[in-house]
Amino acid sequence: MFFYSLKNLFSPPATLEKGTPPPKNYRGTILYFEETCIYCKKCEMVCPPGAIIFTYPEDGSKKLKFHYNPYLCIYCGECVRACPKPGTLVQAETPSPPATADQKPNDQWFEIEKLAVESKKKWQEARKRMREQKNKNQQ
Amino acid sequence: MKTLLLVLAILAPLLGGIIYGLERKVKARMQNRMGPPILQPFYDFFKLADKRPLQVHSFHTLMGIAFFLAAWFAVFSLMVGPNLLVAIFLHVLALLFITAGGFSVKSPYSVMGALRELTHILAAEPILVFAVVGLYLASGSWNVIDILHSEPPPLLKMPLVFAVLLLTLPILLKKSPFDISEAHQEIIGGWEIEYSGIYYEAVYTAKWLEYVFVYFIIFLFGGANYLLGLGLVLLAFLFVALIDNSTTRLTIHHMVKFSLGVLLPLAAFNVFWVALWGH
Amino acid sequence: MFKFLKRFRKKSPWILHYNTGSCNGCDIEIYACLAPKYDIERFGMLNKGNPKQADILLVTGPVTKRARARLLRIYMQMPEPKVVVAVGACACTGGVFRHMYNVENGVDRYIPVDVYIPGCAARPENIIAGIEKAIEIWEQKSRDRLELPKVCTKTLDGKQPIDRRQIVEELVGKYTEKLNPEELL
Amino acid sequence: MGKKFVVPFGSQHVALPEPIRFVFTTENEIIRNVAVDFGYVHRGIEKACMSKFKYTQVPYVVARVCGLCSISHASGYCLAIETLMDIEVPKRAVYLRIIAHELDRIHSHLFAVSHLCEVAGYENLFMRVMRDRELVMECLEIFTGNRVQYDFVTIGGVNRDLTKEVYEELKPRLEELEKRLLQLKEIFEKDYTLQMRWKGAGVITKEMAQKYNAVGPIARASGLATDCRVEFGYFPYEELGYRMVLYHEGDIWARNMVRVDESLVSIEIAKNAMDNLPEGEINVRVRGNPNGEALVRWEAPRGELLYYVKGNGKPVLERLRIKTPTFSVIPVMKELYYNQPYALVPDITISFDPCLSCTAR
Amino acid sequence: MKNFQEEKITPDQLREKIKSFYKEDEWHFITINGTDTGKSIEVKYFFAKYGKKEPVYALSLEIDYDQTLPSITDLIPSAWIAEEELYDLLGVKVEKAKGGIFLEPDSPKAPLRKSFQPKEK
Ligand code: SF4
Ligand code: SF4
Ligand code: SF4
Ligand code: SF4
Ligand code: SF4
Ligand code: SF4
Ligand code: SF4
Ligand code: SF4
Repeated sequence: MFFYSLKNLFSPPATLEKGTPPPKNYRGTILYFEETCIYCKKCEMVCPPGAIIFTYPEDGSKKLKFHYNPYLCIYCGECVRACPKPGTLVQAETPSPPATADQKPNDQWFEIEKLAVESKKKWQEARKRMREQKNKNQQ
Repeated sequence: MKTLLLVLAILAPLLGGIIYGLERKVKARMQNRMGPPILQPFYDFFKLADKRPLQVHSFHTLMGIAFFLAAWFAVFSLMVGPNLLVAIFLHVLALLFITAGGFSVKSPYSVMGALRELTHILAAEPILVFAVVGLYLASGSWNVIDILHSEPPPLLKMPLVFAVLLLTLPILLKKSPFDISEAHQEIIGGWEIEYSGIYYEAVYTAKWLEYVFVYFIIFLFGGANYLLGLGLVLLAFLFVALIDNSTTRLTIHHMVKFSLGVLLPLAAFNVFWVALWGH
Repeated sequence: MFKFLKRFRKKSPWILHYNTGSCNGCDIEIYACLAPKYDIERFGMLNKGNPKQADILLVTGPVTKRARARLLRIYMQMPEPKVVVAVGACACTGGVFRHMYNVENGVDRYIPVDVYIPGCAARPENIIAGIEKAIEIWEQKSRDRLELPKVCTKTLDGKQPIDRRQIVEELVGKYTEKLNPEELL
Repeated sequence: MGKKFVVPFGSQHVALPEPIRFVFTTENEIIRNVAVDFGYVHRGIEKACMSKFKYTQVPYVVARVCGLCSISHASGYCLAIETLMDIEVPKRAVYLRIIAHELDRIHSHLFAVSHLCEVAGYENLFMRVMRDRELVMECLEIFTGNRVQYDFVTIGGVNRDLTKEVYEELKPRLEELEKRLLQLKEIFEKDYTLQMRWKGAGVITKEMAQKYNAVGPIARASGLATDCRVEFGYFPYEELGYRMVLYHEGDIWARNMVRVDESLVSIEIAKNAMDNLPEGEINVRVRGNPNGEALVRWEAPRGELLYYVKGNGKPVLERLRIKTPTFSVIPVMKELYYNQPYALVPDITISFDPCLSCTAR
Repeated sequence: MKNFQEEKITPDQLREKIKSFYKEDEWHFITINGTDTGKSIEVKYFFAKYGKKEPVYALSLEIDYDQTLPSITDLIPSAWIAEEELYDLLGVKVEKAKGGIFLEPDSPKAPLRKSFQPKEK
């Protein structure tokens, strides 16, 4: 070890430059492209921590709103594998950036979780109303 | 000469900080990494001054500050003061202060560190005394100025004492393998654990003063040949860094055995040899 | 005077690491940060195992019920100014452990968190980036701002011994009351 | 007779990456009594896997039981489910699992080794081992896409293939690592102060290991030949160059050496598996729900890992039981502390390479 | 598909049974597992042989929710930790177990029982 220490003293350090990017195929942030999504909610169902949540529109239409929390995501990639439409969910090769306190990643998510439950109820009611309307119209 | 030494003693904390910074850099490079900037200790110094201080109780704090002051006085009496022995005495006193501080709080790590520090004193100070006695025998005076004018350099008369002093450095400066009283991974710094903010600063800088104190004694072995003195200091510095980086921490028993069983007899042998037959 | 000293803060952040029930993944990444490849000492950071001398608290893990009192105690022992960095998904929001019966879903329910570092596990590069952000926030903080209520009123008569444990427990009680107990399940 | 002195160790301590709390009663720095609290990390994973998660999600959850051997947990669980449901895993997937698992073992062992150096106060060696460990971390990152949580294994196979490009990235790194590990081994064998500190310290005799049912490297350092890779026989380890590493001293040094030697064996296994990779699919589709019970003993880096699963024909399991290696060594660890000097506590603790996150789950 | 050998016994036979076959240098005691079946608690003791490629051997018994289970810590010294866990997480009354190794006062009691259902989110 004496020799090793001396040798190191005169050789360049092994320290990496700051900000070296991760290697190819790193499992980073999940990106969502709404155009191709068919709202099958498979991604929400498979996600272990529940980092993907859909909230429902109040008017009962099928266009759900996608929410993703990079501070809850465990970057397992299950959602990407589960998605039936390739290209809707893509896993980027860079990690998500750190957030500061004013972004409130946790508190906001509690609200979204609550919202998802509430909006689903409202949405179901709206759907029911729509169906009843339709039935009425048919009669 | 005298004024130069006075200035040096006043600037001792600064000097110590630079030595500490250099040491951290060299250590990092020996570990194959970049390491902090050399002025890092001073950044730490200013940062600590900016923290909100927490006090355990006033005696504890007082002991920390007393440690710093006594260490500084030790440096003064070494560089300008009358007598080398006084310097050693003050140095021991400084360590005793911090030990008392360590004992005065309830934290078990602190008490344990203080207990171990006592053993450190026991192991290292006798050798320091021998080193000073060696210097006295070589130059015929207890005074620094005389030692700094002595020809030939004391090193030639006291090679064994110098070698022993070199080997004691890890104990004195609390470096691996004998960093037992601090032992970051066991007792998280030992007696310094309960200090914080500006009070920790006193302890932190007092340690820099120890560097100056110890390296100046080494410098004295160069006698009138200042270049030789500087060379010795550089050698000692590198030696300590190398040892620190190439050994594990040993236990307190190893330390006492090594110091009192090997180092002390060697130093004593050299000193008595010179005292009895040297002239 | 303090303005002058403030400038040096960003050059000497001393970190303290506490694991509140993580899987170790993020902890070993913090250790990897100390190693030559990422060497955080080049930014002046030291791993101080001592809350009284630390400036940045790195917390990993979703805060289990047993760890929270200790977490609060460590947080209170750290002198101001200080910042807290939540490392990894589970420290930020609970991660996979969210809504399990013995965890509290993230560090920020107990102590104020300044920076959240995502990832499971957080990459060392990302941890360094997060700490840099934390240092920016740290520079803005004032040295006497107390972030938790000063709860110790027991010393008024100057005689009664201080039971820190009790203080912490009271504090935990205070903070748990504020949360909806049903949410904790 | 010295004064009795109570020293807490943990839960927050520099030598510990994880919260475990010991309270030692010492006498002149000699330990006379010890109490241990390892419940800081209890999160309730077993219950969550039995109520909240579907069985197909569980591999990603159990991987988070522990970051150091996430792949052991995921594979142990998947293997148990596959046995339960009679799924034949493609041979290529089996080999890929072996590679990932052995790389994971290297990373875990090297972390333990470096950590042991760190607590022994040998900072330079800590840095050196950590630097060399980065090689295997890079391998794992390139191979699976993350440095710690690989999420590589699923029920029925694996998630990623080992392409030619990846192979070319991995091979030179492993060879370099092997060279460096051999140098390291020499240091551990020769270094004087290390021997002084570790040899003869914290000795677990073979009898003690048997009495308290020690597992993994701790048992093998005491001369107790037990290894689930042989005893359970789930993978073709023998054909890939597996051999058991056995030391008989039972002290800290031996435990360290077992880890170093096993890393070398693991490199060999990984290289062999990489060179003889069979062609074919990497996973099969899984249908239906588990019904019945199965049990897997898996050799994680720290020793025997037990997965017991019981399904009842529903997507959510009826029982999932994880018995982790550290859970098994805590009794022997507690016994070992008596009459040791406090100065050795960090070394002894870390020489067990304790991982509490899986002990408490 | 079951891949281990199982032998059904009653709680009273447990100690006799273990005494009769358990030898320290031959058998490796793995752990104790408890499962709530909905009617009672099924407890399994797992053993393996050192160095042999044999299926794991399990002793299985069923006890009622409030029945006391005899301790085997004096026969197998490392069993205390598994017994404590059984007591803590499943609420099985094991002789001498004190509990509290994992759970805090405000954690749910005996969380692994079926009677405890965590809130679905
Ligand atoms: S990567 Fe995993 S955790 Fe993240 S959103 Fe997708 S499924 Fe959820
Ligand atoms: S799985 Fe894909 S298509 Fe389906 S909802 Fe999610 S993103 Fe849209
Ligand atoms: S994959 Fe096709 S059939 Fe299946 S849910 Fe999506 S749209 Fe429907
Ligand atoms: S850290 Fe330890 S010594 Fe300090 S107050 Fe807390 S319990 Fe007491
Ligand atoms: S964020 Fe993921 S890797 Fe980090 S501690 Fe939590 S579970 Fe482990
Ligand atoms: S009791 Fe008073 S003095 Fe003590 S910590 Fe609390 S507030 Fe501070
Ligand atoms: S014992 Fe440790 S390394 Fe092994 S599976 Fe458990 S957590 Fe992972
Ligand atoms: S011993 Fe357990 S907690 Fe520790 S690293 Fe291993 S699995 Fe994780």
